[in-house]
Amino acid sequence: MPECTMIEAIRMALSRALKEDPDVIIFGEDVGIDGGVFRATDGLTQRYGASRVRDTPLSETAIAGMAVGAAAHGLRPVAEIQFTGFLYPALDQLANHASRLRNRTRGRLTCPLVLRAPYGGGIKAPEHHSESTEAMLAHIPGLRVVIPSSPARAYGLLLAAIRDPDPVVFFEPKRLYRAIREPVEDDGMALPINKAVLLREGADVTLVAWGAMITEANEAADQLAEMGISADLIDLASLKPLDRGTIRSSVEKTGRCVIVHEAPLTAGLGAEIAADLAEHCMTSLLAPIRRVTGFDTVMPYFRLEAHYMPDAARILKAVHNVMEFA
Amino acid sequence: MPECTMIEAIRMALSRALKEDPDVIIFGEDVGIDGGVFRATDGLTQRYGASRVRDTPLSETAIAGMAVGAAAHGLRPVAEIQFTGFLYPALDQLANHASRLRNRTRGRLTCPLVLRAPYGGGIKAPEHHSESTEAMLAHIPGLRVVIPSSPARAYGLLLAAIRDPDPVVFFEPKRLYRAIREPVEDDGMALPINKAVLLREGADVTLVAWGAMITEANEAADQLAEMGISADLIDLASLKPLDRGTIRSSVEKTGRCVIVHEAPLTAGLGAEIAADLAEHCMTSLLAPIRRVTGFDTVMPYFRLEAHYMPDAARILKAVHNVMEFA
Amino acid sequence: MPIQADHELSGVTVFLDPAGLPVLDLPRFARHRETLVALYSAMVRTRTFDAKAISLQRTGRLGTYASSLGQEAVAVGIASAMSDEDVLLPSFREHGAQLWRGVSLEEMFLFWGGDERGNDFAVARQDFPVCIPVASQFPHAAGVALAMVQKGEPGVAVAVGGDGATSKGDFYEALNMVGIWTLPAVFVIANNQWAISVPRVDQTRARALADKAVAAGIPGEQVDGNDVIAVREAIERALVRARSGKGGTLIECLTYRLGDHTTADDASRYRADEEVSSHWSEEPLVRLRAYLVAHHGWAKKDEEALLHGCRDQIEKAAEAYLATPPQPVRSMFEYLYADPTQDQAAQAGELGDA
Amino acid sequence: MPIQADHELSGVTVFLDPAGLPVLDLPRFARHRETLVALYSAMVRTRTFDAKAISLQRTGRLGTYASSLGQEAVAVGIASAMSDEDVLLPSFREHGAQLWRGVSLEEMFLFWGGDERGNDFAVARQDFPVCIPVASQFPHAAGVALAMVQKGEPGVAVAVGGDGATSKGDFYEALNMVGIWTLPAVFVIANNQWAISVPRVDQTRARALADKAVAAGIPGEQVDGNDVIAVREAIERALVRARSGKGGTLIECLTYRLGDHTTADDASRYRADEEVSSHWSEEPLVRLRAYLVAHHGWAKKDEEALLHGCRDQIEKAAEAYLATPPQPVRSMFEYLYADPTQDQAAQAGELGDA
Ligand SMILES: Cc1ncc(C[n+]2csc(CCOP(=O)(O)OP(=O)(O)O)c2C)c(N)n1
Ligand SMILES: Cc1ncc(C[n+]2csc(CCOP(=O)(O)OP(=O)(O)O)c2C)c(N)n1
Ligand SMILES: [Mg+2]
Ligand SMILES: [Mg+2]
Repeated sequence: MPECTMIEAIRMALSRALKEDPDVIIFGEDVGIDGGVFRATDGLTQRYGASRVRDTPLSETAIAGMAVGAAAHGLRPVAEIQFTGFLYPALDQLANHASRLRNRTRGRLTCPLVLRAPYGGGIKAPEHHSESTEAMLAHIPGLRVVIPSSPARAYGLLLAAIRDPDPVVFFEPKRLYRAIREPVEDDGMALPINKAVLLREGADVTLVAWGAMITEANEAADQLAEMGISADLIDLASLKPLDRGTIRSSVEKTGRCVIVHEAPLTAGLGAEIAADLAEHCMTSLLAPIRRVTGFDTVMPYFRLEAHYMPDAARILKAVHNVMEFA
Repeated sequence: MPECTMIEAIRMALSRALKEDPDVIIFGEDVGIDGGVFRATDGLTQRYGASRVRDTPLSETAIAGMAVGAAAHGLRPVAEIQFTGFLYPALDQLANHASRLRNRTRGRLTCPLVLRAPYGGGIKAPEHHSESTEAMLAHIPGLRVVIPSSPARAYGLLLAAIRDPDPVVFFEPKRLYRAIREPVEDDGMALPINKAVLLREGADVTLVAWGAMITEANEAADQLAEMGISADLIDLASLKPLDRGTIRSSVEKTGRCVIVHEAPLTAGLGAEIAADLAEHCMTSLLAPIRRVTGFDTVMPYFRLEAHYMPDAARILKAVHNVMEFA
Repeated sequence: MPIQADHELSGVTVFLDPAGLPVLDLPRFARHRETLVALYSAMVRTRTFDAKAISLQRTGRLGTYASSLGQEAVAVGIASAMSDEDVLLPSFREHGAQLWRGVSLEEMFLFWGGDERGNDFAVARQDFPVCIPVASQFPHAAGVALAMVQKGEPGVAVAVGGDGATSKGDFYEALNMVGIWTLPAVFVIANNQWAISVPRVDQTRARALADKAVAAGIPGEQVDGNDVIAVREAIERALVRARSGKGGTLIECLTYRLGDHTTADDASRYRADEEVSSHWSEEPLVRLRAYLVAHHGWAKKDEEALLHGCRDQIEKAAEAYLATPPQPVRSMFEYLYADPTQDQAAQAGELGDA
Repeated sequence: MPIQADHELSGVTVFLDPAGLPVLDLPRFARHRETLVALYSAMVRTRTFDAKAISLQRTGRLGTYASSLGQEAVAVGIASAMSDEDVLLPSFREHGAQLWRGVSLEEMFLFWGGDERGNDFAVARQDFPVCIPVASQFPHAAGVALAMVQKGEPGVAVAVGGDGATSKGDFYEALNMVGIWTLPAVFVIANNQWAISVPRVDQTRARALADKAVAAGIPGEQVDGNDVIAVREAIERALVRARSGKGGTLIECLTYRLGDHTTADDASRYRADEEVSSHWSEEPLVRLRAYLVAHHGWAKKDEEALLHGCRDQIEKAAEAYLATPPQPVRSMFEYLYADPTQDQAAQAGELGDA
């Protein structure tokens, strides 16, 4: 089985989707001959034609709005927003239309679109290129929000997103685009987009993370293992709707939970997870639920970026803190 | 002291701000001769001139962006977005600019703007006219988010928002615009916009709410009192930054907490409050933290709206649930 | 050496003047009595619906309602030019277009009565529901048109918005997309001179809203929006053009909002009665009726039969609407996703047996 | 009777052709050697800065950088026409304008080196920092202009964006605001023919980007953006117009991006080398140098002194930048609000002693 990076896995999934379903269409800024600024669509316009892999003008609002219209009229648009920081102009269409069209028309018109965007920090990018806005999107009823953390999951989740009958926001942790290689079979098998993934099993503490934070959490778990502390590591993968069951079961077992995300603390998605546990698993909790997150400030320009991003050291500190709680 | 409604109190505060500071300027759709669709600016353009109270074209993005530019260049713009449902096109300017300008320039340029918008449901309005998006905004570092729940607080908080050196999103629960009257002195006294308000004191349970949900929570507290259960009722008032201290102290005292908001449950601001308590007040908690919120679905068209909105009955149910927890 | 908007406005297309006198040779379709009667009847039906909707709202039996009084020719003109395979993307004031397309009176009442079932059109199933966020329907239309191109369908996407809508970025971005991809889309502006309280002159300094087409490199034109013949003729031309692969057109229909913005509005706060009354002389029904009387023997009894028929139909639809029980409360969870989620199941539980 | 964009383009303003031959009488300011040398020197300085920035980036000592190679005349032309009381709102490719306005080389390096202190300009304190979200600076400019009007200041807000920026709704909404309120704002489009990999023809079907002014009812014009004299002359006219209360102007500067989009881009993926080399013959430095040589005795030694001076200055600034220690980590909390919040205090605590 070929080893590949996340960006290659994404390209493979996009290519397969274009091949298997003539209604799939890709559009966005620079997705054509340039192949996307991260090369997610490299070679696709050459292979499937410029009418199926289309460069758009610089118009995020229209990209999202066109995706809604095209989806409602029978296409399966996979639109790209070049960076999550430029997604805001698309929010109106996502919140006021994409997420509601099925409901508004009692199922008559639907909106099977995917909006992909490179997401998160960690690559020393310029201002506005490192945003983590998943919590805002996860608040919107009717959307799905999916974030892969490995090449294989990127492949399977993206295929699922494209085939899903409802609108999916698919955030790709750009820091992982080329950081990991793993075997990915181009077998067209989708992964479920309503399930979190238990990446490692343990007994003492539950770590919940997604995207690039999985790498940090995993490293923390390795180090904890050396200290004799074993962790469940849950990759949320699908953030909306949230797979509350998997998280609850784990915490009912371990009694301790540390949640990790890059986005700022306040009203981040970690809050929802902690709140859910506080409501439903209170009696299982042996220690307070800790969140290790980006700070409640704008991510600093890249010279200080590393100090903003949660890392294994901060996770370890939090885990020790919950382990020591008595 | 004259009794007035919330809409009158808001108008009074706007009028005072225009009078006391020549840099204050109001703009938005229909804020001029029409006085705003809810009449918040009624008479102001006549009184202060069409150059200070200005009708704009139908352009939410530009309204927000202009407010940023005008604020950075020395005005104190108070811009109106006609309904929170039409705020999405303004989000790019709020998240990418208003909230960051001070930080980006190390304090050289600042952004003392206020963005007002009628907020929330409960008036049987058409589609897209009843949104509660405070959690999305409260996630953005650098913004302030304020929601009054009574005429007097609307007056004092709005004055504070206008005088504040940073950008403030001011959401006005439209259901309360004309629902309550109370004495409001036009004395120019601002209320703090970093403090929650303890509206009533009790011993058994803490109720946290904001906006129109204060009315429901208060009614629930009345009924609880009759049953011999006494509640702390906290009006959050300032949602961002969050006054965690007031909430924690209360819950440390009562050991029980029910949070109420209109917005959908998942990733709503209630999650942040519950998460904070789960992290910091765990040992004080005598029962799980419950959230009584809008459901994770689009608010139904108004024929069923009442079934979507939290009310005293649902709050009572949750309180009984936490009281009975053993 | 500034570029100014120095091109000549080519003039406003009009066939019937306010008095119903033809000022140009009528287009072919307008030579048939049947067609003209159908157009007139649709406008009358629309206006009758409007009156009923307002009275239901005033008596607390309908929600906030946006009257199309005075603008019937725009809506009917648009829809009457369209084919079944076309898709209509209306704003909230094109009742006449929706009715012509086959949306039922009862569905219309349901929608304005706060019931999603009003959007589950039994016919015109590809048409979009009313769009409340101003101008956000224009990008949808570009997307529908794109889908039509990709699928090789012969249809055209027809989006309608107001004068206010032309100030929004999404209108412009979508117009530009239509230009760049030569999409089969027609954008219609129902310029009724007001966006709530903001008059047309305070919306933009562009000389004509149709001029905005220049920014996207597509043709734009102005028509008399109170002349249903002119509207239909212009839309037909634009549809033919789009269908033949030549791309989109922007059409500005000059009309006037004779009523309040909605039932929640009081237009007397911001515009003079005289202005309104002066526009009554230009409204669309009078002129077509005058023409029908003069040229096609439209008689008093025809008029009465029509009015009576409309009222009857509309009363029946209103009764059916009023008799329709609300949806079950749980319906609020049933159409959000194709498959209900775990959260929703849990939350639906909270509703108890409602 | 469609309205087409049938007005004549009034032609592109140009004074010096690519060979440096005057094709029109030069404007008054361009008759002074001093002025021309200042313009030329600023362009050379900009290009030298550019080369240094790229080399720092290539060696890992600067972040992703957007070169302005070939576009120096746009930036310098704009800034040289502006007064101190005006406000510049640049995109990310107007290094030459920022430098002319007084932003220091060291500040520029700091910004592109990922340090917010680079935006705390010691002079030009009202100017905006570089705007990364494309086109979002245009509404700011409308707001700055509005503030100037309200405060009775004589300034003009000058915003600059690329050809790609003209497709965004915020550009259009802001342009419309400038029109409607007759604001003292000049919107400049640096049309370098590419938006990353998307060529101008795929950005819009509008014949000229300057034509988009028609949609807002304000004047638009095209100038040769490789002729610094033409840029400055046009901006000056627009500034005079704005200052005299006549409102805004849209100016499209036709230029060419000779380099990659940024250091993260590889333009050879999407455009032919021949296209690029053909544009080298039109670049802005050559023609002004030729004119200076022919008419103002600009000698080899002048050129060498200039180059040497620029390099020297820039090397020194780069050294100072490289020697600047990062800000304390806690600085990330210190500028968000006027008064730090409780949350921030708690979170700053997590940073420990960093
Ligand atoms: C984006 C947005 N902003 C504001 C509103 C509130 N609003 C509803 S209709 C309207 C005016 C619309 O004017 P126009 O486009 O001319 O259409 P008309 O109502 O005249 O038919 C406004 C401001 C809205 N629905 N959507
Ligand atoms: C809103 C937004 N979308 C996308 C991007 C990513 N991006 C940065 S520059 C650019 C192209 C800009 O083209 P143009 O406006 O012509 O300016 P140029 O780069 O040519 O100077 C894009 C797509 C962005 N910065 N902002
Ligand atoms: Mg209108
Ligand atoms: Mg460009």
